[in-house]
Amino acid sequence: MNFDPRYSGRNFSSVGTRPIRPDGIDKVTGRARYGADFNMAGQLVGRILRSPHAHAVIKKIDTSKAEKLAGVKAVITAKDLPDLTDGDAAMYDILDNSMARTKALYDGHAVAAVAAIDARIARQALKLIEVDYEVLPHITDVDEAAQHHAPLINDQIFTEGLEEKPAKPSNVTKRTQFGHGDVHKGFAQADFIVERSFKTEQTHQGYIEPHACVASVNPDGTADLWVCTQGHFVYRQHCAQLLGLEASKLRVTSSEIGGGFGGKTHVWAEPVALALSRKAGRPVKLVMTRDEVFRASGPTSATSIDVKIGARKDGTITAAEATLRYSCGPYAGSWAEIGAMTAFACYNLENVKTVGYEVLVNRPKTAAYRAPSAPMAAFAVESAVDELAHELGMNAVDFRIKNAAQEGTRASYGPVYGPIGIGPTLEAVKNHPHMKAPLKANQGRGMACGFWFNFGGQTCTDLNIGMDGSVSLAVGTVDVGGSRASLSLVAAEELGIDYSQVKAIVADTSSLGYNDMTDGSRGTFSSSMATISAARNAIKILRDRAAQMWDIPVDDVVWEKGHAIAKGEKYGNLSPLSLKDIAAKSGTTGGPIAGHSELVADGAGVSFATHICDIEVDPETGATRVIRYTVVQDAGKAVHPTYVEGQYQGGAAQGIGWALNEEYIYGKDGRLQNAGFLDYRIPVCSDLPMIDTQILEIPNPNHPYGVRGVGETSIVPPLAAIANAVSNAVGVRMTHIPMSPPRILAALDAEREG
Amino acid sequence: MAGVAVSTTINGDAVEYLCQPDETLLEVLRDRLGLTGAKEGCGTGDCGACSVIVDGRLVCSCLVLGAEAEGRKVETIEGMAHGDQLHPLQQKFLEHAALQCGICTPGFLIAAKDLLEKNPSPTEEEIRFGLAGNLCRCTGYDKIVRAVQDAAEVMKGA
Amino acid sequence: MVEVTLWGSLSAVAGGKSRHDIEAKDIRELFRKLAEQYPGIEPWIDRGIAVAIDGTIYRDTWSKELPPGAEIFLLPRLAGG
Amino acid sequence: MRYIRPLSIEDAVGELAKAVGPAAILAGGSDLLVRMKGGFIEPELIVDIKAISGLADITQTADGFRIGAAVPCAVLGENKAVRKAWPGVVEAANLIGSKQVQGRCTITGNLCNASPAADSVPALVAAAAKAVVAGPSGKRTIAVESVPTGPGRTSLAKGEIIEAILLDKRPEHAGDAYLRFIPRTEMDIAVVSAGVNLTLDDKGAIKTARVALGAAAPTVLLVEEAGQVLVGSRLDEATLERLAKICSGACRPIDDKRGTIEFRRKVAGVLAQRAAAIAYKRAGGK
Repeated sequence: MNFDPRYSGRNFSSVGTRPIRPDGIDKVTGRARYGADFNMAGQLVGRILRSPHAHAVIKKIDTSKAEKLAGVKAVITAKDLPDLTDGDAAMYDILDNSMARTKALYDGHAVAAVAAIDARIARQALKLIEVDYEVLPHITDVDEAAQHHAPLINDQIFTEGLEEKPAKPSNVTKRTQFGHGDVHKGFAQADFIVERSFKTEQTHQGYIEPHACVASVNPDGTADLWVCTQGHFVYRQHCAQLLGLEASKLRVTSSEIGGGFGGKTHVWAEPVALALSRKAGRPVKLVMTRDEVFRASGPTSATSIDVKIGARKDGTITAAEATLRYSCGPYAGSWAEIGAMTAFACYNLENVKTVGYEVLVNRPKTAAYRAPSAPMAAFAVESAVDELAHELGMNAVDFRIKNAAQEGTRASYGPVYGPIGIGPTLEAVKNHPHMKAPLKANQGRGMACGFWFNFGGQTCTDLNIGMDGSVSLAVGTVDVGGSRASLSLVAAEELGIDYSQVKAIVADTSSLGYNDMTDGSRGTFSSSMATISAARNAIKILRDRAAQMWDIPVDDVVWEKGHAIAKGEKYGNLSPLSLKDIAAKSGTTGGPIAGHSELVADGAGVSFATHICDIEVDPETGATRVIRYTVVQDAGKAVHPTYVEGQYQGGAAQGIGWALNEEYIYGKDGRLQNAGFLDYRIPVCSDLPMIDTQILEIPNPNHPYGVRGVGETSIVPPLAAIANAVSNAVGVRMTHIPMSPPRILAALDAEREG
Repeated sequence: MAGVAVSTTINGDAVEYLCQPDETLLEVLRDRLGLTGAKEGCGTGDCGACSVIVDGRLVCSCLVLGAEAEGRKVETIEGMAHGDQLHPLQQKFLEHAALQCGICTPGFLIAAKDLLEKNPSPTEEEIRFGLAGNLCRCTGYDKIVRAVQDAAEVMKGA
Repeated sequence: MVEVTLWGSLSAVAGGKSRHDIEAKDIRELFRKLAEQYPGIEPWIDRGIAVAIDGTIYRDTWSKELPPGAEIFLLPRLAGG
Repeated sequence: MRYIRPLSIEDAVGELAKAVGPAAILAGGSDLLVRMKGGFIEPELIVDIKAISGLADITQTADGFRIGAAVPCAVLGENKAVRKAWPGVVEAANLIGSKQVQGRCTITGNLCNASPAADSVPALVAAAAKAVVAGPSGKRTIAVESVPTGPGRTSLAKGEIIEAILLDKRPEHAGDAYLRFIPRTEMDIAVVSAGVNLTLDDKGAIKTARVALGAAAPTVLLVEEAGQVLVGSRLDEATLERLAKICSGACRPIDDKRGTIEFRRKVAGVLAQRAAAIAYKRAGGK
């Protein structure tokens, strides 16, 4: 633990360049292998039977007919996945979500599964499984579910976090509170107060690759799992625990991942595939259909948020308050809590209070989605901030600059900020040509800010130097958006060699120590720290080997620009030894040369972004069109700027979809109406303009290169930026996301009539 | 269910297979022929990840029956490069980082190839509408459009 | 001695007080002493508490020292996407 | 399940007529395969009509155009003569699905799928297109609007196949147009749509007019009153107002995942106005 993670200013030679990614060629030739692209000898096809009811007691499941169908090799129900969670409530929820135990809790909840010799027989077998349901009243709306009279989803849950333990169970699982100061006092000092309620509908991460895995359990208790995941080590722990396997005997290999965005951070069908394989005695491939992906994986919370902000005439915010209700699906979560923490994180507030309520509904288990919970809170807060600026007669950017948090500000969620980028992003936006570009009729401009914490976490990396001087870097954080390129750059930088000499791979769970998953924008931050540490460890060995080759004390050897250099005039005749030279002799100087690193990458730097958006609205139809979009975000240090831009653009595009058209639509029967890409409308190419980006680099003091996470913050501002743009275009404040054409037209008609 | 015997041409090679009457071309390519470059993102023609070209027409292979390929010429991502020479679109996708997770990439490349063959000098709008049948959730399409624009320039010069 | 601030919900299980003076040299000792004083905190620690030291958030480094006079703030450990 | 590819329409009709279980006609397959995948139909027999001679052809006749049932919309869109004569029909056909779907889907399939939201159908109805039906008892020619009878249901009898769609030859001063509303710019099913077909007299006044609405009722609606209100006008503002009002009033829409009753009513009128303006301009009106 003598690794020093502190930032030290330096000139980079590799970091900050834009080389081609190491996994690129496989991906443009179709050779890259994703979850569904892998097969094993004797493999069966797994399929899952799902509840057609939003809420129902499972009275009886008769699988006998399915078992008798020729070609069916295993049929399982919850009985085949006994509860081994030992009081671990979060794992129990994951187990119950994988296979319903006593109740189906949402439309699409798994109730049984089959493994058969082909997909046709498997589908046929599902039809032969008879499930006797007792249908219960259901609830899918977050506000209605929080009411006292709402049907109870789990009668064992009593609201946590209240002053007194409640006497009756509730769908509200938890109340959380953040803030400081005295908001009553603050509002009393305000000259202007804006108070509004907002709603956002549930969205899905919308990764193009459905969940897919191949599971193989052997009679000796060893097992293999090939799977698309954001964290194969986490999947190993989950699966080992749920199936009673020894973790070290379950090897999990992460395939290439076709998008995750938070949706592949815990197991869904993988325990089912393993249980099927165990019962059938053969490998089982289980791939979700798109319909299953929407009905039974992923989605984010639907929310209902009340915001109140007051300011003095001079533009100083005196108090800010928010109450946030987030849906969790049928299992307890901490989604409103994150919303409550992030809501006012951009501002320097003397008096602030946020309260979050977690609400159970008969919808799929809420999963993380890129800066989970932050976009909805930012939508509500940034809409109200914009409105308050209008009431004050202040420019929306200037108003935010006046109230922006800075180094030393107490964050609304508690701690005091170090060096942060909200002020600089706002200044950059103020000076951006986009802000001055003229607008035409029916067009409006909006801007908004966003915040995300960024995470670090447990990380383990191996750096092996081949005898030819090439470097293989084995990391344990799944590459979701180009991190193998970034980490190769970091290794090259630290070793002082060329990028082309480094090849990074994602190692399986048996080849490397534990790694937390790629979430919270931690992939590049954490693994680059471990890579730097591993490279520095390797350099120690390289220096030692050079010293041996020269037969001089190792303390006289320094490492510069990829070479060992003998320090001092007495060694004037010793020409530097390159990494290649030393590697070539490694067999006789002590064997293989490697650097390893196991660390907890902590101290991730918080990240801020400000977005600008121009929207055109057709006042006769409510149709919207994004005309121009600009992202300004602090990266700390952009290791591979092209992929940083890609993260900014991708997050903005997802936010645009969320703001305008994406939503889960449930029928009165509690069934999902739009479980496909036809009617769950993610943006298509022709919906979007080019997305301009501006990368700011305010170094994170807790990373040697100043790196912060960049993956998530970009999805936080768009909902609000677009809502502000639409509101400015049509002159009506939009308070319900998505702002689909029917909602915009209805708002316009209400305004015209009233 | 009676199997259908099919003789077809895939990426220039004569191929024969037996498939079920309701089996899609995508299933045949992936599960029978080991050509897993075409991906199933939806199975309903909404995402374009399974795009292939059949007799010069861009199609979703999930919406074509394997039996329909009889006597046709099928082009897939596996046949896009010539030997070790990448197609200019493949090269430009790499240079522009027009992919993040890469699952949509084979479909985009096939669709873009079809687009440029029919329209060698597309405007940005023509590219955007031409590729609207291919969903990408990672990139926001910006770098994809730029890569196609750049490839079009290169291909015109070639 | 360090002054530790707990977030709203956690203070509810710590005698309703958000500020506590505690003699602790690192995060591990801080958690231990808090749990001794307020047993209700224990399940929260098990579920995960992050510690902000002068604004930098630590989630797993329990050996992290708490410098005298530092600003110590306890936060829930979060999920990301 | 059997898959067959007959070479003549007679064989196809014969196979369909004698089929015992559910049978399906496969042209482009862009609806059929989706319904099979979803388990909504499990045909015993799939009759691929693409090898039947003449079905993949567009022919220009003395009376107009004959568009074979297996002509993909992409091919239709590449036909300059049809595009010039019936731009509204062609633009409607070219709005169905993506480029990938365009390479497969057909206007005949679009018609027979009998979705009230089918893109090409309002344009075909406005164009007074006809369908040539081949069946066990011979051939007949019917108006396209008589084909769909409700969502997913048609008036075709067992064994009957539509082998072609007929479009009339265009007189001087004629124009048609089709507009649909979708939330995105591509890939969506029409929330509501309008097709307008006009002919003008020598002075630029509207001589004949047909207006059809999509996704506004269980089947595509031919709004005769809307056509009547246009006749004699030069599309002045008052006429357009009345057109919108009539179209909105004629709608019998539903609330669903794609739109609300109010939205569809209102936007049906807006689209009818806009499509009329385009058709009028195409017909040479000013």
